[in-house]
Amino acid sequence: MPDHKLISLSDAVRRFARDGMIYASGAALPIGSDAIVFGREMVRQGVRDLHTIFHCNTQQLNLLAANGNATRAECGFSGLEVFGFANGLRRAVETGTMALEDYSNLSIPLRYLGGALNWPFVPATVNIGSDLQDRSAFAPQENPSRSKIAMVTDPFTGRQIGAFRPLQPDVAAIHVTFADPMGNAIMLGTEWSRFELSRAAKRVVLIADAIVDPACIRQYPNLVRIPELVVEAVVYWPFGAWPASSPGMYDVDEEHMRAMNTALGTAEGTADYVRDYVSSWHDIDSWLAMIGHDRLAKLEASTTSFLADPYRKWILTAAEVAAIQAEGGLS
Amino acid sequence: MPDHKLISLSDAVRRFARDGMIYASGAALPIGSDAIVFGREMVRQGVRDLHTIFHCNTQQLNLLAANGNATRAECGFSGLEVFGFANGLRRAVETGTMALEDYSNLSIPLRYLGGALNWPFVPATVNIGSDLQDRSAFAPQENPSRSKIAMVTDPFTGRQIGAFRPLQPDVAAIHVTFADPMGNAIMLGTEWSRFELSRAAKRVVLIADAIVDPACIRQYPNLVRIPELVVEAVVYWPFGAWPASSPGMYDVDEEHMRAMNTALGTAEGTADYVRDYVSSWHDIDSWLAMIGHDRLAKLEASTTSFLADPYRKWILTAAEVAAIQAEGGLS
Amino acid sequence: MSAAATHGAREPEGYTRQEMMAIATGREIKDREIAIFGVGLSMLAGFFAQAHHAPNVRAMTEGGVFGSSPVGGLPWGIECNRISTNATSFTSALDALGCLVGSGRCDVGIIGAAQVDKFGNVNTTGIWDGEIGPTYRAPKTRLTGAGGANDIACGAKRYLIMVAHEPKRFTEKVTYISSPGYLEGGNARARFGFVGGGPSAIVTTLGILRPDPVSKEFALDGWYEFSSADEVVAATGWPLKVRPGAGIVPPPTAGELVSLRRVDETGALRKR
Amino acid sequence: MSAAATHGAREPEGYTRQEMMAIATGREIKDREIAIFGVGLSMLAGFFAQAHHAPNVRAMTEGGVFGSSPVGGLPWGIECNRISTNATSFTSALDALGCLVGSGRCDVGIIGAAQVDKFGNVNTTGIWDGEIGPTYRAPKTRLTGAGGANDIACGAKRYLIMVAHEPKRFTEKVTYISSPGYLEGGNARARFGFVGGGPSAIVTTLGILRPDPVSKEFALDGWYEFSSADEVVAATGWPLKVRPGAGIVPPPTAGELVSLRRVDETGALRKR
Repeated sequence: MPDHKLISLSDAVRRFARDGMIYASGAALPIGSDAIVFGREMVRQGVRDLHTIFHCNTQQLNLLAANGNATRAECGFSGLEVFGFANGLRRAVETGTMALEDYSNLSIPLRYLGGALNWPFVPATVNIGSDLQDRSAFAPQENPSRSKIAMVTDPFTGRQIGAFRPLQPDVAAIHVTFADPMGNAIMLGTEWSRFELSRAAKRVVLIADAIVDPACIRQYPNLVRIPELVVEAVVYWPFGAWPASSPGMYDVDEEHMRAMNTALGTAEGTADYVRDYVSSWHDIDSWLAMIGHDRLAKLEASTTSFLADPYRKWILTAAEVAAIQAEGGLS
Repeated sequence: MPDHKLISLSDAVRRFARDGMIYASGAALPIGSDAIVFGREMVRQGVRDLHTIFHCNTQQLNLLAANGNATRAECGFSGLEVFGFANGLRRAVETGTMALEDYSNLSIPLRYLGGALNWPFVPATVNIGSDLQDRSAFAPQENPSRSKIAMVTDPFTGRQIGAFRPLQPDVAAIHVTFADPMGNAIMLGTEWSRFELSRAAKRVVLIADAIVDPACIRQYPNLVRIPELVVEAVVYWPFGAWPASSPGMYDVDEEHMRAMNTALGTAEGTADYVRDYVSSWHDIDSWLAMIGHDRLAKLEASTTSFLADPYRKWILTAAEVAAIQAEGGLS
Repeated sequence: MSAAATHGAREPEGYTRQEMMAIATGREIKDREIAIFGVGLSMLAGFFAQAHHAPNVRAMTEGGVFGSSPVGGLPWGIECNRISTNATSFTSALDALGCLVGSGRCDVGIIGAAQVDKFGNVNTTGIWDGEIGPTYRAPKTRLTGAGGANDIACGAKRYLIMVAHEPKRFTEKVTYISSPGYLEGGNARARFGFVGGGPSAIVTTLGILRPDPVSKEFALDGWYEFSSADEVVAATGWPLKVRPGAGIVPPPTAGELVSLRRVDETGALRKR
Repeated sequence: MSAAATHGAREPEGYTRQEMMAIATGREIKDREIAIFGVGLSMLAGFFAQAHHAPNVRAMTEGGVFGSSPVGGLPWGIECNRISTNATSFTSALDALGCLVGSGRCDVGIIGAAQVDKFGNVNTTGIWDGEIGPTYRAPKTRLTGAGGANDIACGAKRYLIMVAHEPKRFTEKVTYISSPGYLEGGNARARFGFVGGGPSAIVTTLGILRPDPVSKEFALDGWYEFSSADEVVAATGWPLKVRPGAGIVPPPTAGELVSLRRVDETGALRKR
């Protein structure tokens, strides 16, 4: 066992990402806690043919779809909330480069739960009776489809209900607010489905806004909803969810949300976006410089900042994190 | 909607307890976070014929069984861990005054989860293939029983697995470390199954070691695993889990655990116990005096105390709680 | 959603059509109810109700944000910082949409629609050229998918549909059912054992539609002071019946507008 | 559990039978494994392994206490303060026993037994006078029930059974199966699709039993320096086979005893 699990972003993608893998992320609603920087790095490294699971679409999936890295997706919601339709996803779906299988915002976490518990199926009292059940983008000939959401008979009453297929993604990149170097993690704001996903996925990589001293973890064990036991690696990456928000740490970057979504609407715009915001940095410092320090300061001035206050004294500096990362670690 | 949900212990039992109800509690392992003071009050008020659900037996069920208040129980574990067999429960089961239906420590929370989600059944990959499935104290003629844990066919593979009956108890008394006057609650230590139970039960009464200012709740919303939305009433009762422990607040009272369990082994001992420890106090002050202030101080000197430190500044004094409780509240 | 103007309707004075729709929706929410709001318009309608006549409504989001009201304007999203600033509890989607909505515990939800049909079935998934056909194919225009609306439609005791009133949105039969209303009408929901009761109203920029108690077909129950029964019928893609007793929905009171605009801090509903 | 002395065995010198059992159990646990320990003896055996040769064992309790080691002596219970003092995470039983054990993710568990039979089935529920019969009836002596042991028995990749070696505890067929071993032997577990592999060893106060790879009947694999094959066979309620290559289990090393006693701060295992 390593004495820490800190790893660079590029190493994390090199180590865990494979062409064709089932990749889960965006483990938050469209606007928050998007582990998108892992997706940016997958674009940089040219990971292909991803079968993605996004509880909700985020800018990460929007980018992976727009750039052609994802050929399949399963989602509960595929917009960008008040930022409108996700243009990259939309273009990929409408042109047929990505098949999108539709679920709902409850069925995806239930399927993660079923994967976490290793059940063969999960009872479904929602999604049945609608085209979420009857139509399948992955099995388009089935009409009505029953391989996507089957029916099962309640043995106690004889009543018919639905049955979901559990999810056990190959890799999940999960954004968290704080992690210690071993991978014990604290999330601020709704968990959305990050708890269930952290148990369902075969391998979990954390993308942490800040690394904290283990003393923080031992002071707040009830906040540690993801223990190191289920974590393979920890990537320290400040503003890793940008342009999404991270409650307690930074607000959503409204301007970039819109500009990015506009860019992803076309192949040319996507190429420009990749050039300017995916390929243009090589480490944390150049990443932060790309966003711009004035903008970072503005985004950090969040009304939610007080939520992070109890933990700030344990946050390690970038230099301290780098020093730990340089020694030992994953073999 | 009331402006607070604080209520006295005796009012809580009067308002929510009914003869014959399905009552869930002991929502922690045998040694910790036992909402036993609610059970003591039910004994005082002579609530009868309880159908109890205790994830694990605790001294509360041990008392309710010994004193004849519970005629049915469903448990995952029915001992007292290192304090041995539960003598009151044992006597009630062996003499036939209480029917005990056996499950496991996973199947009870799964059944709560199924109740919380309002599923007709819950997939079972444990308990099947053993006498937990084949034998039923509630349907003793069935051999093998299939009304307790049925079999169901996975529609995707044709494989047979089990099916649990979900639980939706009429009333749950749940011990928590902190609650605000509206019933937003923080638990320190393992939740055991208190989260699932709080959603499964039709009515939830909190037994809180301390009442905190709502500002504490808004500082730590990720710790508030039981929001007021699912809570009917809040009982402020310091050392409400005694002689069990409450992590962060007090240790287990080893001496009383043993003495109590010895007493509950006989009808006479139980009568003496009820006289001395159930009927002998009439309010919080006389309750604390009964335990003894030296003993309280010793129990409070827990190595876990640091876990409660971040929240102490928001703890309301008994006088402050009484002042809130005296005004408004549940109609 | 300003396309209603193309039907030649008058614009109201002193408030917008969108504000009328939000207020009419909010009026459907009663005090002390457990309620779930989506992002955008439905959240404004819900928090308007809380600010105006339902102070003890117990609202949550799909992500399990409890006890919160938006700070600094309309949230950008359900998990947005504007709604995370003053929450009393953060849990999860499984908790909010599962334990509290899918379970049947939630009293009322509000959802939106790209298309809605006469039985209140909602399409938010895509627009196809014609029927999908026996083999599923991607839509010509991909929309947002179901989100939590399907779960609300299956589980909430009742729910409200908010939608701009345009003929293309009000169709005899939606191409794709993202969230079930009354399906083919009558008792059709019973086939699936849904614990939820179905849509109780469709509140639009022109009026309010409610279901027939037996057939479950939606009919016109009210129009606004700036619209009319004829206008609503003309803007509806199926032969819309008018319920006995249908009439004008009271315009916003001054108090309602004050409350709404306090919630709609950034004026999202005032843009025409 | 001192009844083993009644079989006339020698007492070991410098350590107790219980200590030998805990050490022999702990030796079965490998470094880096995900492990779940019950309270009492099994927790001591597990934390001994961590203290001695498996420093990176990833231990959790049934209640979802992670990253902890006991402080101030043997915990009174799984949720006990002695194990809550230095935890890194507190979650729930559903998480620990469900997501991590029932799922098949946990490498090894340790459970106890009141009765165990030749296929490793465990009874911790009750002692009846004779068979239960076709109609269920309460036991003459009620025990603790299954607890998390059934879940470990179904889900853990393998598990260890720790039990005092007395004839009444080692029976041809247990009266009640609280936690499934190999059921009727052979492939019987496959009928129920258990993800877990079943019991890999029964470690007792007199020796170690392991299952035949095909029949799954437990046979003697080793005895201690203070016991013998004959003694183990005599203390077993079924005709116990002796495996080829069976022999003496190495006695505790000085290092093992130091580690064990550091964990067993209150000397629970030193009481004879």
